[in-house]
Amino acid sequence: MSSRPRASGYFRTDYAADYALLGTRSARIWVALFSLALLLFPLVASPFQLDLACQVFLASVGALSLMLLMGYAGQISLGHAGLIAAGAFTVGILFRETNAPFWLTLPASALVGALLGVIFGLPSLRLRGLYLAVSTLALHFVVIYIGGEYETRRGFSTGIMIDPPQLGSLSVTDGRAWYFILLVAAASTLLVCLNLLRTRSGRAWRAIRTHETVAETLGIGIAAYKLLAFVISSSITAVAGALFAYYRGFVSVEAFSLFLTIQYVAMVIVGGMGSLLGALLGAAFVTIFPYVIESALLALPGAQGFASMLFAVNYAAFGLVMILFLLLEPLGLVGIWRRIQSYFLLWPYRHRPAAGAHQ
Amino acid sequence: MMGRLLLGAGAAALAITAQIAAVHAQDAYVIGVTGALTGPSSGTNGPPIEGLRLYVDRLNAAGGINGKKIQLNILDDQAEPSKAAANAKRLLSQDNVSLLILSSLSSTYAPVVAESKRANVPLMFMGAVCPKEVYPPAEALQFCTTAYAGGYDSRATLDFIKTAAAGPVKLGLVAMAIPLSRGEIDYAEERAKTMAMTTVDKEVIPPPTADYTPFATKLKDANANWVFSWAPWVTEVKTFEALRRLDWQDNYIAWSHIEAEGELARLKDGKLYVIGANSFFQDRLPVHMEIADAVKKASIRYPAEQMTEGWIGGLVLESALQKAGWPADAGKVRAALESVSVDTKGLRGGPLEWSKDNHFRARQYYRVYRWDEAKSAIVQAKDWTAYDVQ
Amino acid sequence: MTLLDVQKLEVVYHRSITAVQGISFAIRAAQIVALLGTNGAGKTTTLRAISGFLGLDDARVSEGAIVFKGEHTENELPHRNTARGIVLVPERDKVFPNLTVSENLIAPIPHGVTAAEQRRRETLVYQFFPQLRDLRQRIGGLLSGGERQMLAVASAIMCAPELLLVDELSLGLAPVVVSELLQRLSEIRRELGLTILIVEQSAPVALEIADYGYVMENGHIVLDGTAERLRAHPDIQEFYLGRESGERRSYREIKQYRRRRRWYG
Amino acid sequence: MQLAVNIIVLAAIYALLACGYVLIYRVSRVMNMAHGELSMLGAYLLFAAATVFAHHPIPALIIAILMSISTGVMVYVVLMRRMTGEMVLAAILTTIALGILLRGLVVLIWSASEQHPLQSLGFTNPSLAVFGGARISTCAALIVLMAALVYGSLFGFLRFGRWGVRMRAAGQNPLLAAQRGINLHAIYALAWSLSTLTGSIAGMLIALDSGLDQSMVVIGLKAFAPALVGGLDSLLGALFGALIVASSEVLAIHYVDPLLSDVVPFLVLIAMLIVRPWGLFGTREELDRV
Repeated sequence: MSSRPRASGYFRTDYAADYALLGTRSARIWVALFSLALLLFPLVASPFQLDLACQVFLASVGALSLMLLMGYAGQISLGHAGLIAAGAFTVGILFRETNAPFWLTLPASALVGALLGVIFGLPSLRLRGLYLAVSTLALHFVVIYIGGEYETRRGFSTGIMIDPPQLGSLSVTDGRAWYFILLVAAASTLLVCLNLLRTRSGRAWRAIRTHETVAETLGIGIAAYKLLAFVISSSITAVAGALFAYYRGFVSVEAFSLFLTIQYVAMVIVGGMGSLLGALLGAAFVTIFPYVIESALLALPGAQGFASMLFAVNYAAFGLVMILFLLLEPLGLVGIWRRIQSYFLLWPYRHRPAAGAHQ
Repeated sequence: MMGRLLLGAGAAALAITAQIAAVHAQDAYVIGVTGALTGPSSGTNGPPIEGLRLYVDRLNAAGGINGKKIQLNILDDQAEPSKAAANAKRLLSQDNVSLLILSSLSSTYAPVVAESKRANVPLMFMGAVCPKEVYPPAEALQFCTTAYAGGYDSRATLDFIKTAAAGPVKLGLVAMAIPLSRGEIDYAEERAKTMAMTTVDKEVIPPPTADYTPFATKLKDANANWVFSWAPWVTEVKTFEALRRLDWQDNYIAWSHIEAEGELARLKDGKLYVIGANSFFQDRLPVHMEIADAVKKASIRYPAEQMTEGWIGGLVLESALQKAGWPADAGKVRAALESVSVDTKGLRGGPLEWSKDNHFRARQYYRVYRWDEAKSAIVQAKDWTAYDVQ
Repeated sequence: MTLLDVQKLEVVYHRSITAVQGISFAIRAAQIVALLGTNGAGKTTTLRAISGFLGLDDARVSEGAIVFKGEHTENELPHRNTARGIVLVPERDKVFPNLTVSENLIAPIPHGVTAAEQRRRETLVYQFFPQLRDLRQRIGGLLSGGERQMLAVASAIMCAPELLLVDELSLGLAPVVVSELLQRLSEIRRELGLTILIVEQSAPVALEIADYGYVMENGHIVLDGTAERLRAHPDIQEFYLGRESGERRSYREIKQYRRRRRWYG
Repeated sequence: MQLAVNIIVLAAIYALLACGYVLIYRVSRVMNMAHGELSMLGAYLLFAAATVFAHHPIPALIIAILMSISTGVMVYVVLMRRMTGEMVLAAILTTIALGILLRGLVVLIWSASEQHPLQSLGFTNPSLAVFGGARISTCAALIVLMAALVYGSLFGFLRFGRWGVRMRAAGQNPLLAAQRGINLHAIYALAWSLSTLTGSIAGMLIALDSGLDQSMVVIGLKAFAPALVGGLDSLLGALFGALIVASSEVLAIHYVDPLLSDVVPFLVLIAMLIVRPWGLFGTREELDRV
């Protein structure tokens, strides 16, 4: 799994070491430093930056689950936005109809996600690649249609409003509180994924991804594992949707357009297929990129003068960057990251040892 | 390899400029605007923002208000709720604007309203349909300058049909498949019942449609002799054209969006009525001239008649800020808005007046235009009719 | 005159595995040359190197030269080589399954070729393979192995090659079919003056029509000579033609022994 | 009667758009998610040409068509050529990205408000009476004719034309095709230009019939339902798929609920994927191919 070059002199002496999440001392130190930085961030950040961070965390949850499905189990899905919508609407509907608290709605949406996962997964038993992608896409439209019908029939013409979740007596509205909640959510998702990938099913998924028939001959129950992949990924995604609903305080179909799916797929690709780190990097990049472009454009002299054009530019730029990544950096951000990393590790040598050079 | 370097360099450059971008204007009124400048509804929501900008630029050129310039921070939300929410947060928390202006799809209202409440900063809808909250009793923080508004529009339209129609009215209704439009059309259906009109058919049309004929066919088969459409302009006009292609010769009345004046001239159809609250440029009032040459100078990409909404927004903003004085925080601006009374110089049927519990307007004026084949010009089918808002 | 000249050719897969280790040989015009050897000897790799088909499975000519009619063609794109006149009849996937036989024949004709020329070639092909004429409207996927092989050779000839490369002609075909095909090949050579390089595992097949043969093992040419000489050669007799001679030695032994002979002798 | 006409018109629109998907898919196994945008671009090119050559429709049309063809070629040469050999998903994503880029550019150049190439060409679009009191607009009739024409010529081209045969060959077995001296890049470029051409024709006609704005994209997206229902690698399939989807959509509007019209295509698609994943006329092994 890990193709990272290690400083020389590091050997794994037992299997425990093989299973350890953080191999080296340095790795532990880095992670510790990074998490410290994450914890301190809210103290310095402006509310807007906090909001961005929260968006990134939300995106990471979704991206991780999609990476699980696409990057590891190798099942293409274009129904991601549909699943997020499903999670969000579960919260919205439950809250509106039964006024249920979040500790009920979250599991509920996870459950709905799992069920939908089965439905989304069923085509994968017969279909592959493109056809699978399209069938999931079709399901996306169906979910959105149902959601939209509920919205109009109940007359929530400007979306379903949701009160912030109640922790005991106080209700979570403060940006910082949300920051930590979503941080925890993202982190735990990451841990779940990491551990899943080290289990039998994780290995089975990789086998299926690399070569389905061979995997089958090795005695792996393709159908079961495919479905499992869909179920797990979908329920995580639905939870992400639920969190989104609570964070934004509302649900409406327009928020879950096809563009959202595209963004998530972009995260997975731009981040780097088959790498959880990639999913995180991708989530951060895709979420923040538009704002960076925007402020960059607005920084230009007299920008406001022709604002409407600038935003068209912004819109186009997103497409352009995606193309550039696909053309020039198929390994995605994680590829760049690894190159830098190995550059420093292997310095002054320019090439890494052949073993495990490519994953 | 080269490409990779470029990628890296580009990213770095962007990051830096992003830092520079986060500057605040010291002594100026900072107003935040978020709207659909790109994306599906940009055709309707973009021009008002342009118009506002045009007006404000002229103000600044003339020395601003109370000797202070106005700084508009415009952000694009692509008619996406989450983008709108982020924009609002940014404008409120980072640029700490004293007034938030929204021109976008109704789906973006909820998050933006939530943000404005959280920050206790007034929110003005401009060029985006007025939400119920601005009607008396109005929500403290929400105001609306937009011409069109649920409820009153249908009322005015149906009244007009009543007066214009010779025989019994067989009404056909057309909505776009977005919650807002559907809601209004349902309301119209209800009201039509009370006015002894029979609703023969109601079409709810999904936004992107390859061919409107199937829907038109149903309206025709139901042989409606009046069709009323309250939806984004695309749906209104394309349904109408489809009906005409089916050789349906009866009357069609649609809400007069900013595109209407240009479109009437394009379609040249005597039985197509548009009802609205904004006057057309063919009236050639001084204010129209003023706007027109302002547009010419600034080389705006939209035709002048689409600037009206933004211009009115500008008028309101000007008088509000004048009242608020300097320095004006959100509270002062809100207080000022509550007592705003703007002479619309003929852009509307009358002044736009707000009070403590009415953030819509005291009276809403409607006027109906149509194309006159004989004169081959746009004429008034019905002059201003006022509706008291209570 | 030599049509194809391979000098110290070295082919490397995935930048690490050397499949062909510096072989040299030359083919004179209008010759039929056989390249013999067991699995993994590097025959097919050599063939692909000549036809320019290495790029696809991440292999490349790292050393040496392939000179066709005085032009260097190492690491050249396949369709360019075909235009030059080097055409390959691959080992498998040799016909377009969903095209009819006649379409299979038309497909490869380069644009610029006149209709008349096209018709000429078609008649030529049908005269070599009369069976195909009857199968003209049959879908390529429904042909029998032998018919397929014929169609493959036929459509190769439609490209008007000068050097025809045939990979494993006899693979999975009944002996009778094979001998017929061989006959056709030698006819074609006679009529069109083609040069043919066939790669074979079964030496008898190859040596039946070849003028000259090379024996490859582990990426080296270990033996070469005229067909008669090879047929007479004891090692060939023993390991390719499978005749008994003295006590049987294991295959690996003989390899070692042959190496030694080449190195020390 | 009118119903039948509506069905035929819609089917023609879908068919014209769908064949673009098929053309590209069968040679390169790539689903071109930017097809909608490319059609829209074609329509805008017509609009641009029309504004330049005001009231000289013929040159305008010719220019627009030539431009759209070259657009297709450029898309391949500049972009998709690099994606050959990459994994399918990456290629698809590239097309998606291309779509986003195009949408942005279109707004940038022509602004978001609706345009009417018909006026700028100086045409009118009177409605014609056809059998049984049904009516059809001239442009709609043109769409139907065009669909028939395009499909007719495509069938002819693929069956008898030398390049057509090469195209099919390349689609079935690229390796062998290359061995036989077929220049794959030329073939792919050809496929892209053809698909862009047909898409643009559809786009132009729709724009002429009922104005031009961003919604064109979604129409293009909806058109891949027919392509899949028919089987992605079969033109005939696309034709039938278009008919099926169109009729189910129109009937749903007329008898069930107009709201269904934008889910119906996908419902049909799902049904087809359950019953017969490789589509009506698709070849079965396509499933494992992608």
